[in-house]
Amino acid sequence: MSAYARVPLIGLWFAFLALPLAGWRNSLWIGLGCAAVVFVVSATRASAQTGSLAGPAGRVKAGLASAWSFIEEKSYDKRYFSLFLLLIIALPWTLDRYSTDVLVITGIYIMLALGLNVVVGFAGLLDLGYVAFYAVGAYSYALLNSWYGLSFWPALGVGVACSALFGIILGVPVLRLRGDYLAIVTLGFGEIIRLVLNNWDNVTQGPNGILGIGRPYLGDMRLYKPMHFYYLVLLLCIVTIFIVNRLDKSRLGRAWAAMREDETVAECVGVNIVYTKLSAFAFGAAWAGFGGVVFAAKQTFISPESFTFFESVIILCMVVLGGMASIPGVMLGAFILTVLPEALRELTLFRPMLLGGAMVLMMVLRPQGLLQAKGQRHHLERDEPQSKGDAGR
Amino acid sequence: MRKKLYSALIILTAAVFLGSAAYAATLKIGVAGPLTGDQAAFGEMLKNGATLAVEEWNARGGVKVGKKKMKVDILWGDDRHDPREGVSIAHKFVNSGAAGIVGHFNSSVSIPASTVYAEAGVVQITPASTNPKLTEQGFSTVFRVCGRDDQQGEVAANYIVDKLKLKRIAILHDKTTYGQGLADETKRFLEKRGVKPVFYSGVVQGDKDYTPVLTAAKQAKPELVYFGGIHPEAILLVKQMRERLGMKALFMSGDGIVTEEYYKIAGKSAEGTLITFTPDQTKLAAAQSVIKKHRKRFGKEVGAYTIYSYVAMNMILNSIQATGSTKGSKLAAHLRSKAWNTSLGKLQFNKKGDVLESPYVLWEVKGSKFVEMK
Amino acid sequence: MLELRDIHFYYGHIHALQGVSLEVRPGQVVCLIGSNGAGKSSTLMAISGVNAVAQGEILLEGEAIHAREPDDIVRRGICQVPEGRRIFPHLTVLENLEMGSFLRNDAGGVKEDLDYVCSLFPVLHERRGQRGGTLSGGEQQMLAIARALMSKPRLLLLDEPSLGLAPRIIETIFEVLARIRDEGTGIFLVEQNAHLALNFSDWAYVMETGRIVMGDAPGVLRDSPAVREAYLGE
Amino acid sequence: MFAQQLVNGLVVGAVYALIALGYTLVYGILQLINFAHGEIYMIGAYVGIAVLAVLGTMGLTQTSLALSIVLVFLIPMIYCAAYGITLERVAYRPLRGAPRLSPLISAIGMSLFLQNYVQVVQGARDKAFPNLLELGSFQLFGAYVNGLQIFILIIAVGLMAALQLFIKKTKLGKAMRATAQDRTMASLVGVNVNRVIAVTFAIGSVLAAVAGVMVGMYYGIVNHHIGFVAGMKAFTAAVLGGIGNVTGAFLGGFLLALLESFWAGYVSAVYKDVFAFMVLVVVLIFRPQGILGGSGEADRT
Repeated sequence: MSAYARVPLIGLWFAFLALPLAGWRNSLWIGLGCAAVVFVVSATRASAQTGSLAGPAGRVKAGLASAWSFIEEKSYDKRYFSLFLLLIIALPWTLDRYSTDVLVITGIYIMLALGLNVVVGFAGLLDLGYVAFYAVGAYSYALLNSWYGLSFWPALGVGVACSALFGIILGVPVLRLRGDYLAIVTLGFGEIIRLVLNNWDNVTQGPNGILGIGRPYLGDMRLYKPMHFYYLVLLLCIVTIFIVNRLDKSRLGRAWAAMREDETVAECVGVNIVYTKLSAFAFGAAWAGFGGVVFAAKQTFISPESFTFFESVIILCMVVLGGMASIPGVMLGAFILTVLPEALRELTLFRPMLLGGAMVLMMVLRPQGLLQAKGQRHHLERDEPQSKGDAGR
Repeated sequence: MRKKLYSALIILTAAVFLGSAAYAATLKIGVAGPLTGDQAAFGEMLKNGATLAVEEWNARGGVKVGKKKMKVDILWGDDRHDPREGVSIAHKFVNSGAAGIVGHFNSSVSIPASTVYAEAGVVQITPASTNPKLTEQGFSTVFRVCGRDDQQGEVAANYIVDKLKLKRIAILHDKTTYGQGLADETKRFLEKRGVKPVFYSGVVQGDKDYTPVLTAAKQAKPELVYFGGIHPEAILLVKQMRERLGMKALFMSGDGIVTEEYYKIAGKSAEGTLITFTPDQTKLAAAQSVIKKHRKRFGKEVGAYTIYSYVAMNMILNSIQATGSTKGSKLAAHLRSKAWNTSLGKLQFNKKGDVLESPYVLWEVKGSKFVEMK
Repeated sequence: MLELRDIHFYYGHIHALQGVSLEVRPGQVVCLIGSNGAGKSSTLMAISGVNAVAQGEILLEGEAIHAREPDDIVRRGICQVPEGRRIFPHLTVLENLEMGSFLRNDAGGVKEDLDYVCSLFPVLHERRGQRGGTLSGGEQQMLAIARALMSKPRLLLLDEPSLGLAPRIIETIFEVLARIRDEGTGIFLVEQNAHLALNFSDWAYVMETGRIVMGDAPGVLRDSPAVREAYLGE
Repeated sequence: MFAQQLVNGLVVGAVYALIALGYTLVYGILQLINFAHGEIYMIGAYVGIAVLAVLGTMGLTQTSLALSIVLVFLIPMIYCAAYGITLERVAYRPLRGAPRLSPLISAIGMSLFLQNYVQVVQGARDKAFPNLLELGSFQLFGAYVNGLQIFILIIAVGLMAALQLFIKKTKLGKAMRATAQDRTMASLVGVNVNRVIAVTFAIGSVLAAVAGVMVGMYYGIVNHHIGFVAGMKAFTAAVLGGIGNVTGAFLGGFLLALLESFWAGYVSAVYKDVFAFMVLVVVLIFRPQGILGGSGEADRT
């Protein structure tokens, strides 16, 4: 009962917090909303604690659990996979231009999220400046195209190489750093690159960005419609998924996993930390570069505004929301975080707020993400003893 | 069980896209700008102007296309002055069958979005994007009813050289497409007139403390500080010049600082600020009816870009009625074909899609108000 | 005085305590022996309220305390000297001792007890201005015990007080512990050094893989062949 | 110019220092980068505006200036403390004991949430912070010095001294230091660790609130994204001084601001932030313990 007694108190508390900023009327609603949420959570907890699944909350929970369990189940069925692939291929013919465009963006984000997943999910290195490599890829194509007329396909290779090189250049000095410090340094690098792009007018045109970037050609066909890009991105996504999947299962993938779990122990069993870390940075960055080149070709215009810290956060969210280190999870995360905001365009104002709230909730309630990677059961769960001071009740 | 995952994905995809497919037999015009976010004030001006125009047309029964009268529907696009959002919205507009576009507000958004509109053959009239590049791209369907930064820079430079007869000019800008563009044009015309700025620098947009760069500028002993940018930075700059560093130099800027916040927040420090801006619309005979309607409909005075947005919307709808078509090429030809009598007075487009006459004059802040100078 | 009934505790996914039951009677010294990883420290941390017990109950004079916060348990008179001493390294010796009396509000009594623990361990008085991290291992152990005494506990929990110390220092420490015992403070001692523990205590428990396997008078255990072989190295 | 840049830098430094203290206190005790700390500072400025609006309608700003000034600082301090405590309770406490990535992501989420919450309820446009203190200015070694600048410096230094005293001398301050050094051990001597952590967040937030109100008074303009940049700078300052070290954070704040000020004045205004981030990166790579990391251990919270 005491769990319910605090419900109105919590409501009052949040209403009090909101008062000076939101005005008394909104505060009232905020208070009521918070109280309602706390009430629902306590009710669910209570029924979960009694262990009975008979109550309505229990039933909902049981239903959700079974729903997740069959989404999480990963036995491979070839027939369904080919059907799905077929549908994906046919999709743009049933969709309009705008929706296809959204899917193209989704595809680019899938590549980016999978790339970041290599760094964060596989190797356990929190990178908050990932967008810098995306920018490097995009600018390398934009600049080479506008100066030397380099066309898309070779630029794809050059962009990837540039980004990977940057990954290594930035990776070397941070080899010794771990955890939070690494996160902050990468954040700093990300901001430095954006600010340099914004200020180096002679080369990057500064805030004006680069206009009229060339479209790719396939033979004589100029690729400019969203549908063209859809297939281009689809192809690149499949390549990405294939390679990332192979990487995960390779020797290098195992070295990353070992480093993620415990750097010192990994070093003791013979993992070359320098090589392993740098390769994670380089691979992650390479995919960002990949995405960047495609992005530049699709937009035909890029400016530093597209490569802010917020973008890094969004990509990180995709990885975290979907399920760190799980390839389908990360793809699902990228899909949800690009398609949902488009569908909820009317809620533009609330989007970043909801995103922030979702990040917190996700960490508190389901830190392993929507889809959990195999063999990752412990990566994001508590390994420490259940201690009272830390339990947060 | 992977099939469940896929089927869930498929259903999700389908559900999301089915919602957006509804069509109706109305005439759709897209209006886009920063409707939310820190520049929402400008977005609101665009919104109100366009709304006013459309409501007038609909009250008259709609736009006559061929034989049929069609009601006008506005598609709103909130680009939050983000270029990528702008492109996304452009696709959305084109896809929803927009017959014309009023927007966007910021040059940095209008320019990339114009590629999408041009490729799809949709007419775009911006009420506010002043960067020359927009119409220099060579798209035949892109127009603007406002002026260009180079016109504005020329007016500013001429005023400094001819009227003020000043030699020591410091130029600052906020490193945005608009701000730097404006500052560079002013610098170019000043140099053309033989005045080389004694100080030139960017400042970081969103920063709060500009005293370091102003201190450096002060060393150059400028008689006038010219700033290319928008009001939040202008407020801080002028306040810090006067209150922190005791700088007496004149302060001059462009149309980006024309909001009531400027003189309200900067207070005393803002007095005497010089601004290049379009002539006082409230004194234009042609604009009076719009101003009155606006006051009645929205309960407040028109903003700097409200009438531009109103005019742009009217031009598109007029052209549709006149040509009986929604085809971009036809509308563009019609828009170029004549001199328009608008609420802003006579307007005519040149080949590029810019208005023929430079619309800029000088204003100053006097007694906590913007006043047009004689 | 203190009773544990069927305590279960999980360390992540590991079932670290699998139904521990034991009892400490007033005025007794009770010891718990067992090999590394048997769950001795987990038991102490459960008593101190740091480890959240999954099942079972801990009673202090008949009152259940297993759901209470650590500070509440200290307030009730149970204080622990944890394994590895855990001196606050950047606080001075004096500040460390003051932290021991954190919950007390009787300034006069605290002053008295400060003098008392300094009389027990004169070296602490000499080093009172020095930072805790600069003390030697033996001095740190003395400081840890002194710090715990500053809370005026009725029951002192000691986790491996002899670990890594020279025999002479161990001797000093156990002399002081004997004095504390004689002054009426209960002691619950966890030790790997079974000889030392059995000699010092009135009752002893043997722990293996999360369970209590034996509990008897020290003399009886000393004669048990299993204990002799496993813990006394004979 | 040198004297003027010194003055410019000192005022910004006071703000950085006050915010940096919050980062350092929380990091000291939880080893967590409280990303949302900058937003608390921003909320402090907004609450200050709200208080001024209420005082204005009551006419108190005219009749009793001293009381108004006290209230304009006091009420945001109380509110920010409440926000800080709630933040810890909601976003960090449930994650104690989780892998380090989780609270960091939660912190970023909270920062995003608070910033945009303020945007939603207060609007995205710049808000004016009414001028309360009309203080004159004078010239010193060729530099313009404003009364408000001196006021800000005095408050910052005073608060810093008060904080040092609190941490060194009081029981709660000692408990904070003990908790920072060994959380479990602190609970074993009877410290209520959760309460100490809450107090730490409250203190950090109170200092941020003061910084927020001061910035509002000084610049006269506030918006919802001032927290992010200021937070990053203050964090850099905390790292520069040696994170976890109170004196270090304070010195780091002034040092960073002065470096920035001179860089912007003598080298390049647009590369100012690049320079600040460079400082952060270089310090983290070559001296992660910061300038005072080696010697100032006694100061560690």
